[in-house]
Amino acid sequence: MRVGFWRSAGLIALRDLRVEIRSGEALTVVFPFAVVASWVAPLATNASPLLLRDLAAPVYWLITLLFGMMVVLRQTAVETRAQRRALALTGLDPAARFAGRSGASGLVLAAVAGTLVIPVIIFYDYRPPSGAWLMALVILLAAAGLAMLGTLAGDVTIGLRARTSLAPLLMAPLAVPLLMGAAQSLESLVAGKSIITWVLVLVIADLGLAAAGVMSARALEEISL
Amino acid sequence: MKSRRWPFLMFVGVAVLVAGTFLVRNIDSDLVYYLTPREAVDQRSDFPDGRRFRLAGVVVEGSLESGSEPLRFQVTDGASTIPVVLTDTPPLLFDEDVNVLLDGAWLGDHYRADGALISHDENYQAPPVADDGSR
Amino acid sequence: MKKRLLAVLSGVALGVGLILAFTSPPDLLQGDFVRILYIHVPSAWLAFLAFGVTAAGSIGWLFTRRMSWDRAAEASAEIGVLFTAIALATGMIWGKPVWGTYWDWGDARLATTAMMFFVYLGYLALRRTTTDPRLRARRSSVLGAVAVVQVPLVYFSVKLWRTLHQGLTIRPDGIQMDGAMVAALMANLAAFTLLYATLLIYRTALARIEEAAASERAPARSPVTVPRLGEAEA
Amino acid sequence: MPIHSKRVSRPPDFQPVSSDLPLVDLVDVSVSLGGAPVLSKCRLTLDPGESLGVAGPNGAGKSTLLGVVATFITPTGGSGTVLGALLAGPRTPAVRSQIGWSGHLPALYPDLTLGENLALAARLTGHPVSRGRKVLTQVGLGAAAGIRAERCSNGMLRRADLARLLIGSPRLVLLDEPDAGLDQDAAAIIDHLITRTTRRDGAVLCVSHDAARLSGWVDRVVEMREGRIV
Repeated sequence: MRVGFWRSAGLIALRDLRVEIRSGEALTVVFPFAVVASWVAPLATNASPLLLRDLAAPVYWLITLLFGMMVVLRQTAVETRAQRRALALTGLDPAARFAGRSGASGLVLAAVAGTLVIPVIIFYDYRPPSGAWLMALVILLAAAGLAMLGTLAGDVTIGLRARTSLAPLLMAPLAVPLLMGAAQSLESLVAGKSIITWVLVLVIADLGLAAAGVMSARALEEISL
Repeated sequence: MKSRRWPFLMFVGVAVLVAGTFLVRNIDSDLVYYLTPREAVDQRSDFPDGRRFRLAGVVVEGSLESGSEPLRFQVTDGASTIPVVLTDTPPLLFDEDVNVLLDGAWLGDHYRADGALISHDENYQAPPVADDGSR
Repeated sequence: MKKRLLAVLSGVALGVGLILAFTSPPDLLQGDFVRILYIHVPSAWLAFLAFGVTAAGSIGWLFTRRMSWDRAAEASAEIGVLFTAIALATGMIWGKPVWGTYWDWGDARLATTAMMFFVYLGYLALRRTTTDPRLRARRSSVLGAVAVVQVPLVYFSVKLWRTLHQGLTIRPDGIQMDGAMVAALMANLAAFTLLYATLLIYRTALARIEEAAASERAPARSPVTVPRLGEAEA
Repeated sequence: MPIHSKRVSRPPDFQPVSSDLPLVDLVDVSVSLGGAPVLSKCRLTLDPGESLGVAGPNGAGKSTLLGVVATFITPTGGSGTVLGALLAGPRTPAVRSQIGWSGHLPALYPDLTLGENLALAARLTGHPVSRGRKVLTQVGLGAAAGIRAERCSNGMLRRADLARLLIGSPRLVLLDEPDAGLDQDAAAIIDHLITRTTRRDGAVLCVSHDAARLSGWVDRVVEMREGRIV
């Protein structure tokens, strides 16, 4: 009576999404906080409108990274050891758990990042590129990568008191390829150039993270029990 | 446990290899850390006056106008040569026949730079030995 | 005893390296500034070597669960971070007079090296947070095994992208360098490698002592005893 | 990307451990944390149909022992098998689905209702959602299925946590202070769980500080002191 990989991953993702919707932390806390951050930056620098427009994309991705980490790491923070142990005893494949948790975090993160485009357009007079679905694809790929990275960083630091600062420290430098891929593809999109190269960077980073997550799932589960 | 993962990992490995080779060939032209004089001339229409880009080349021997303020010289990559006006003070080792990396934009027929860096190549040479054996 | 011999040997080698660094000819273009190369390049090489050993130690631990693998991984990572910092610092010091700047944001070699530095700093921070050696090994071995993918990226960055940083001097088609300079560089590379071996051996020995001391300090009996409420009040 | 293809090489999950082989067999198992011994040279055998209680004061290592048997904690010394699989061996994860465990903190998600909690546990083990509802009714929480776990009393949470173990029929049931916070009616759940398991040739390991309480549930009680079974 074993449950298949994708099915159990789906169940875990569903659980995380349900918890997220119930607690509403991403929507009512993290997102407003991100909007405030995007509003504070121009206020503090008193930059000219032209400079602001140039700043829009980097600020957007920086905020997405920082607040994305909050969203993703929260997911691992709320799980207790008893819950993880009970989950392991259902015979759940640790890799399926990784997939499910990353999937749910990725969706929440993509939603937050997607909505954050609006305040950036308002505050920075940002002109988004015309290919809206391409932009959505880029955001989705970046969100998936950040989610997997965050799940990994969260699992490595599970149960540590210093985890709230340690996990971002581990995560931020490794997020560089993702941020570069995402920022450069949007820039190329605005400039009307082909974005295939940078989308590929994102895809490779995502695949690499997926492989790392699947391979290390067993070893990381050991820590969490 | 491991045996059923390997098709997935193989797939990832192959995908990364294929995409990686593609990237190595393309990422350079996309990232545009700098343009060579030839590329700058070819892509003149993409970079209107005032649109910043970096330009790298060799300072043409004999082109450096001594005493001029701002500094005027020409850079080349062998294929194209561009006249440059540099408004900033140049680095210590700035001279004719060195590789420079300039920060600036087109202005009419010349490149107006407000920053210059020297880039060395990977070749190291000792100074020629004089006839009397001293360097 | 062997440890001490190695230490003496690397000390002598460093001395020879230093003498060669100062007696080798100046560069035609850079003049005496080129001498910083004899610290910069060996430091960078040690960083690559050290992180490679960290990865090997991590993977070794994951397969064998023998603590000596983990100790080697940790010691090597510490040395690697130290020498990455030296490579970055000497690079910046060298960059100012020679390039005209300490740091350039567009340069892929600089960016990837800094990223590598921060990731291994995180690795060391992760180790600091756990005191139990086995738990510590479990946590850090995953990161140690994964993080090594950056090493080839840093090394080949000058080949993959256009950089301000010069390309590879030592290439399959020959060494692009004056003979006396090559001798000085090779001497320093060898000396630094010996230094690495010395530091690694001493650091792993120290880690072994630390672990033994920690288990000696640990209470041999249960920390919970019968409450003695009457005594406290009397 | 077939991460998961049908596994042919994998042994069946409900491997018939032959009835004369012990379900749990620990030989001189030791666990130390940061150099301090928590368990030292524990020997423990559990045969099919057997129920064993472990009594001892706080800090004696009871929960650690339970964690070792549940495959959560890797022993630092000694060896042993659980359901035929070597401890910390490659097959330990495969036997996990046959182990039922209830720790001293309930493993429920506060943001989910009791019904959703049990439904998740049921679906992850391949049971229909209705199974979750059924076991909740069994432990007397049928009317509480719609209440979020964070709003439930400690006793309700304990009942719901024990209901998890009723979803399937684990061959090995591990209980850590199961009666904490339970009323007289609810204590019968533990009784039911234990007799159900032993009658099906499973085994039960129950840990408590209260030896007298234990002897009411299990066949045999051993005592633990300072990490040793005495």
